[in-house]
Amino acid sequence: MKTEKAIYLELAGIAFAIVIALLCGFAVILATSAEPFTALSSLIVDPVSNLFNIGTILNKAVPLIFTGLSLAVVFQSGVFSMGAEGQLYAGGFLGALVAVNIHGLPAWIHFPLILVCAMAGGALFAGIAGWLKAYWNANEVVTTLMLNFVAILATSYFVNNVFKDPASGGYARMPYISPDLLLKKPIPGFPAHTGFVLALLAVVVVYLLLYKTKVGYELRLVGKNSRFADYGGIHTNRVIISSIMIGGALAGLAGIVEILGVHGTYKDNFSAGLGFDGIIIALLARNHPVGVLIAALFYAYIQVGAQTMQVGSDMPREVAVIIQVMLVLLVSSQAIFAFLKQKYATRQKAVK
Amino acid sequence: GKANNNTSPAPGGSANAPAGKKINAVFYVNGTLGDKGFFDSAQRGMVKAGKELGINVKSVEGGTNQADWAAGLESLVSSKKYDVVVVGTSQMIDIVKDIAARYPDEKFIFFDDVIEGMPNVYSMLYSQSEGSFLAGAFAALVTENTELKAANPDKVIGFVGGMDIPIINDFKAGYEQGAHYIDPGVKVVASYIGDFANAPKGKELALSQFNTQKADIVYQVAGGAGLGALEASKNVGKYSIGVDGNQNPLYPGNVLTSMAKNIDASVVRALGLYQQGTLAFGTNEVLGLKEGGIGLSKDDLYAKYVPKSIQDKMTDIENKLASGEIQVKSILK
Amino acid sequence: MTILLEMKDIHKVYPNGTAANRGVDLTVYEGEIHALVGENGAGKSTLMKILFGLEAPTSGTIEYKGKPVSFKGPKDAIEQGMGMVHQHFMLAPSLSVSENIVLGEEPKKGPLSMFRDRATERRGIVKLIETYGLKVDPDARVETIPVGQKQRVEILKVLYRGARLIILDEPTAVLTPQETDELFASIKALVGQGYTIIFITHKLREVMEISNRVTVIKAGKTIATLNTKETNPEQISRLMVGREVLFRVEKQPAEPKEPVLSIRDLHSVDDKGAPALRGISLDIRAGEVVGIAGVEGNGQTELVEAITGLRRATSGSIRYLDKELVGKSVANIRAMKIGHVPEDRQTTGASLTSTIAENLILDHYRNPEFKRGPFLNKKKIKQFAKVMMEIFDVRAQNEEVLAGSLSGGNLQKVVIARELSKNPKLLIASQPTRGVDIGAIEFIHREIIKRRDGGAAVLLVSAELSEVMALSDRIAVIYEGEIVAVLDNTPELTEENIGYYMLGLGKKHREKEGAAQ
Amino acid sequence: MWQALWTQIADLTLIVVLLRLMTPILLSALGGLISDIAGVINIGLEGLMLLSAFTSIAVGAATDSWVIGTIAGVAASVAMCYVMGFFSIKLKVDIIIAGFAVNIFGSGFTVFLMSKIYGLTGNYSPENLNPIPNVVIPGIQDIPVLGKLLSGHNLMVWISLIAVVFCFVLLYRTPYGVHLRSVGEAPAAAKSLGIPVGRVQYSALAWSGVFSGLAGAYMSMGMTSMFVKDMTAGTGFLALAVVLLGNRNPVGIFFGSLIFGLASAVTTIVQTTPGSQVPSQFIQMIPYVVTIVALVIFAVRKKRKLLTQAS
Ligand SMILES: Nc1ncnc2c1ncn2[C@@H]1O[C@H](COP(=O)(O)OP(=O)(O)OP(=O)(O)O)[C@@H](O)[C@H]1O
Ligand SMILES: Nc1ncnc2c1ncn2[C@@H]1O[C@H](COP(=O)(O)OP(=O)(O)OP(=O)(O)O)[C@@H](O)[C@H]1O
Ligand SMILES: [Mg+2]
Ligand SMILES: [Mg+2]
Repeated sequence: MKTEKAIYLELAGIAFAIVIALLCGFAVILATSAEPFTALSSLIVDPVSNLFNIGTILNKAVPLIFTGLSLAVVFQSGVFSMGAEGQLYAGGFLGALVAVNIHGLPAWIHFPLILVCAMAGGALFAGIAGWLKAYWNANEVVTTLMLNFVAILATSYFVNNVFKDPASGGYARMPYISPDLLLKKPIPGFPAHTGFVLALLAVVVVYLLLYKTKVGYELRLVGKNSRFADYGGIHTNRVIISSIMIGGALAGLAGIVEILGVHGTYKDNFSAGLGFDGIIIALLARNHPVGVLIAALFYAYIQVGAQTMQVGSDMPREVAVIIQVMLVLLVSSQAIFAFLKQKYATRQKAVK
Repeated sequence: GKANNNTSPAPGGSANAPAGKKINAVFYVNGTLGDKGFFDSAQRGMVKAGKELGINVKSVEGGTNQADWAAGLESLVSSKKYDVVVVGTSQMIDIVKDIAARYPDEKFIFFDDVIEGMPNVYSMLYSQSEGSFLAGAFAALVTENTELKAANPDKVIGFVGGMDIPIINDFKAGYEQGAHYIDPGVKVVASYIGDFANAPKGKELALSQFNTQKADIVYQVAGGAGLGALEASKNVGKYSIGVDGNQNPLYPGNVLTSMAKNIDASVVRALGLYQQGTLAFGTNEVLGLKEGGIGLSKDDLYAKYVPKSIQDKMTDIENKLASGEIQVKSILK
Repeated sequence: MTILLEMKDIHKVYPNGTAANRGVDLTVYEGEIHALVGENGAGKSTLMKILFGLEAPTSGTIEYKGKPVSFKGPKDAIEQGMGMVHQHFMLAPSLSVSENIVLGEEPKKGPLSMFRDRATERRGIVKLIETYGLKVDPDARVETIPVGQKQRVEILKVLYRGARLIILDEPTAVLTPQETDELFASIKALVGQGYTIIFITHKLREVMEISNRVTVIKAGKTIATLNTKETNPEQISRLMVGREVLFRVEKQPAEPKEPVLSIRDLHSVDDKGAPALRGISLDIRAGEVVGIAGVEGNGQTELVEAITGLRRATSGSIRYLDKELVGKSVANIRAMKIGHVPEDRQTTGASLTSTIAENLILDHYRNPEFKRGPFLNKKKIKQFAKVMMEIFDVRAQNEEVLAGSLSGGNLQKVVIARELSKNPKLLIASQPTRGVDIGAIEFIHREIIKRRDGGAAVLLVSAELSEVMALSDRIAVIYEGEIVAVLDNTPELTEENIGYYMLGLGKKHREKEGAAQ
Repeated sequence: MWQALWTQIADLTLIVVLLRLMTPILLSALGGLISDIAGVINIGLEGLMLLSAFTSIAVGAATDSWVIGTIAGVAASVAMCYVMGFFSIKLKVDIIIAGFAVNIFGSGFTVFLMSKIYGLTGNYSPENLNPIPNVVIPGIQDIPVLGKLLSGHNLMVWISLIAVVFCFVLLYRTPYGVHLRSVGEAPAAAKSLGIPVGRVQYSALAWSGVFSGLAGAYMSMGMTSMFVKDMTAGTGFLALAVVLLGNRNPVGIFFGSLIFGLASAVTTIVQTTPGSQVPSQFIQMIPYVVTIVALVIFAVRKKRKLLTQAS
């Protein structure tokens, strides 16, 4: 769809933004660090300097890819949901319940069943907001923000009181999930778990869904112009509900993959804002699945960078976070891209 | 008190501090510093150890995302830059077990819970239920006291927790046992804030306990949010009990005492033993009242504001706890 | 004649690389009405935006009142006494009429002139409305008033700021003939008072009627400036399009066959719940064009929406071939070979941020032919879009271009292409040529007649009485939600005849009797 | 439980608690409203409040003046808004991303400052702070019902109520308010009349900074006398919800905050009533569920009103 030139231009824009962001970050580092070069290299180089950190980046990117996809789907249908966080809890919870409490199934049935239940949990919970929007005209920003609290509190109650592993001590969790159901780390010495493969698969599936299927066509049309969709005979309410539910299913997957890949079981409060990070990822990616993959990797990279910088230099966590914010802001600056495009366009004209 | 082999050199764990070389110790915070209690206390210990023992110390904050912790800790361990890693909380048990098994040459000092059977891990548990028992007894004595002018005749005491989760409820259970030890008729009102940051809400809950439930004293176990509860006691001229560190000076005369976990002292002690090569890796200790792991903060302010009768009674109870005459049940394990 | 404005060799390249103006010259005399014409996308609006300071020219000079000017923004232009009525409404829908008019130049009062002086504001506006005879309720919220009044608000905005040079960018595109007449009367009155007008339109009749001189732009360049008196529509159109344009629709007499659509006693309500259709009965037969004539707002929109399933009928029946349409979903109805060109292509007829291909497959994406397994068949869709663009002469780089970047005429061709691509047995065309250039109008009219001759039934709704008369075989006049007359379109029928019924002065109805059978 | 609730309604404690709880939400929601009206919805309210909460108490303690402290807090928050405006208006960063960035920044930077200035990382409670005073009205104070209803509230409670009126006047009775609305709704139209769209949007963001600045100052110097890291704990997001719940106008927002505040006050009472069988997590849900229900009721009523208006 895009010409090769446009893609190069976009890449040049990203490179340009990153350079500026790094310059800004460097200024902050110079102002606050006694060893600016060490700090900078521990921010930029350390995250990719060894297999361990690279694996960590991949692992961190996995849930972000899922929540990013979740929100990309929802945003594409013109719904501004902030509910991935709650859906992630709901889905992760249901998936974990199935993982922990069903015994005797062969793993090749049990594992997909867990994923399906997590998706169902996320989707059904998301469906509440969808239903409220489609049939009760209730603004989705409000309902999803509120439902997040409901999901977090409700799952917290259940894991603390009903499904708690008696051996879990001060912080509640469910009993550990049997190791053959967990996501493996197939390469020795490389901490990345196979969730990344699932995430890549999800990117492909969502891409196909959005751009190659009837459902995706309807969904995007409703997002772009719902009056046109109505006119074309598309049931916009149904489409809105299904897009929110697809988003919920993806958020549920984010939760269960994080559980199966990192935590080993459902732990109270395990997400720490993955659903909100997903909003940033989706917006950075301009709601495109492939963009989500790149944005999530980028975001994970700078998060790991913030950590390695803290370890490898005298920078406190907060400064690392500030640099992280700068990077995100500048990379998402449309003006920089427009500026480059215009430069390019006028040069083309001058050449002619 | 149920300490086990805390002085004899460990049989399995070789406590080999590299002779002559400066020791590099790192504290991995599974959260962020600044709770003015738990992690900060450990951090104080690190700083103190750095100064007093002359070892290199560093702290790394892992942030509140649980998913980062395993990788965060492992990146420290695998860097081989540090001789010993200090890390704590029951949320880290499984992670530490896993990493300690894979890096058998690395040493771990673990605080605030028990890790058994790892030859390169030394762990310390503070008996928070014992400490909270003392707080409960203290609170019951305050509400029944006639010397303290703000104490009313109602036998009600308050508890403000961060979240309704087992670790907090363990404090609560100890608190209730202590109160009922003094007088089974004392009523304990418990409320939860929902997080550990929302100080205004902590204050509002405490105010409500004071004003409408007629509580005289509130015990807060809510990190930063709990500071709001302490302030509430000052605003209405009632009493409160701090937690984790000595919070008495925050509102002198209102915060009558604090249930302190002496994590700092225990960390310094452990690092000191490690330096001397005598730390018993592979073992664990429960640091209760007797071992100085926990206790009520008895500073000048305590002496000044707490009636003599209560002070005496508390000393009496502490002795009984230390001797094992009083047994506190923990809801954990 | 003194020269008021001179624009010389204006060039404009948009940031995306489109060269909209490539050397335009324009000279405007004081006190004249200067018409600016050209095909869709010729660069008229761009030129005016440059004049008004909304866009910066890439190169070129502007002299105003003998002095070179360069405006940094509209504020400068307004200060110099210019005013512009834009092609698309520039109104804030939830603000009131008077708030929109005074926006940016509100009368103030109170300490430090902090507050709005609503009394003065109101007085001023009432006076303005009286002076120029542009009737509109100053307190109404703009979103609640009809388009004609919105256009008046736009003109009032300009007058309120004391503009002497007024730019009108296609002001008549959305107006009914009556409203156009009223507007022209106001314009003439303004010129009488010494105002100067630049007037953009696609309707050469209007050019001839009102302008003193006319400048023709083609592909971003000035082709000619002519005195209106010394030219004629044929010459202008030849300059614009580069070939002869037929103004009369060539068609043979209709050969109507069996009825395709039979509407009986149809009732429905508008968006606010007020009755909009009060017992419509109408037959349309295969092979004929039935035009709906009527003053806008008499139920045309609701009638079309009721037939196409977008609006629920409260009672009555709509029979299409042997099926009942009332109660069916839009999707069902669209699947029955009913084509619908909606009146607003920007909001309803197209998705501007989707590609041309995506716009074209609206009816076909469910079709197994366009699928491959669970997926849409990209290749097939591409091929289909290419063919459609070819047949309907849609001018764009390729089928992946966003619909929103097409000119009005080309966008309308996309809509028509889509609706005709399913070979409709019934074609409902609402305002099919609104705002498109004469070349495109000719093309669209020819397509409609071609379908009729191919045996389709056509329902045409248009605010242009001349269009209705040019295309229709029978004309149904709608008044207050009722069909008050159905007239055969014989050569003897005049606009006055129809106008008589449009104003609700008489009734003459055939299908009523049919309904009674 | 019911009895406790009833006593507190009867002795007006509920109202007092309600006013305290709704003030920060009301103030920051008004800030969110103005930015939203101008088409630059500010998701960063949370971060702004934190920034102001810290700045105001730090300056307030240093100067021993709550007035200077509050002004400093508001100034810090407004300055942040200009930075946010630079990124979103000038550099065209998505306004939502910019807002999230402000939230992350506000949380991190306050802790950073605290550790640089005081060597503390979690919370800061100055020894002698002169907090924002309570307004005791001499004559009325002793009248039984009226006294408790009108006297003894924090000054900021009154300011927040005045702010509702202020916003109403600002939006509907000043030229600037009309500019704000036009810029949010039809920026092209505003631009075509020479209204500096960018500047108006900057100013709208600045207003959101003023109000969230006041809210932040109230949290650290009125509701409490301390700064605790992340002490806003989601208030900014609740405020955003209230903007929409209140149908994007000042009066609606007042009622929206009232509903939320009432639900929170009731929750507080229920939570401190011993012997409740309902688990704490479900009690904590009350305000959120009430908000959803209120939203649905409003939406349904609005729809019905639209229909009845016409016929
Ligand atoms: N903002 C813009 N950015 C890029 N290209 C533009 C922009 N506005 C107009 N164009 C392009 O500039 C060309 C001239 O457009 P312009 O609006 O001046 O045409 P016009 O003569 O007014 O047409 P119409 O009769 O349809 O109104 C078109 O090709 C159009 O696509
Ligand atoms: N940012 C843009 N990029 C590309 N093309 C644009 C842009 N903005 C406007 N255009 C195109 O410029 C041309 C002229 O725009 P304008 O706003 O005058 O509408 P139009 O489509 O010509 O209107 P009408 O339907 O009344 O003829 C159109 O083709 C429009 O789609
Ligand atoms: Mg134009
Ligand atoms: Mg046009």
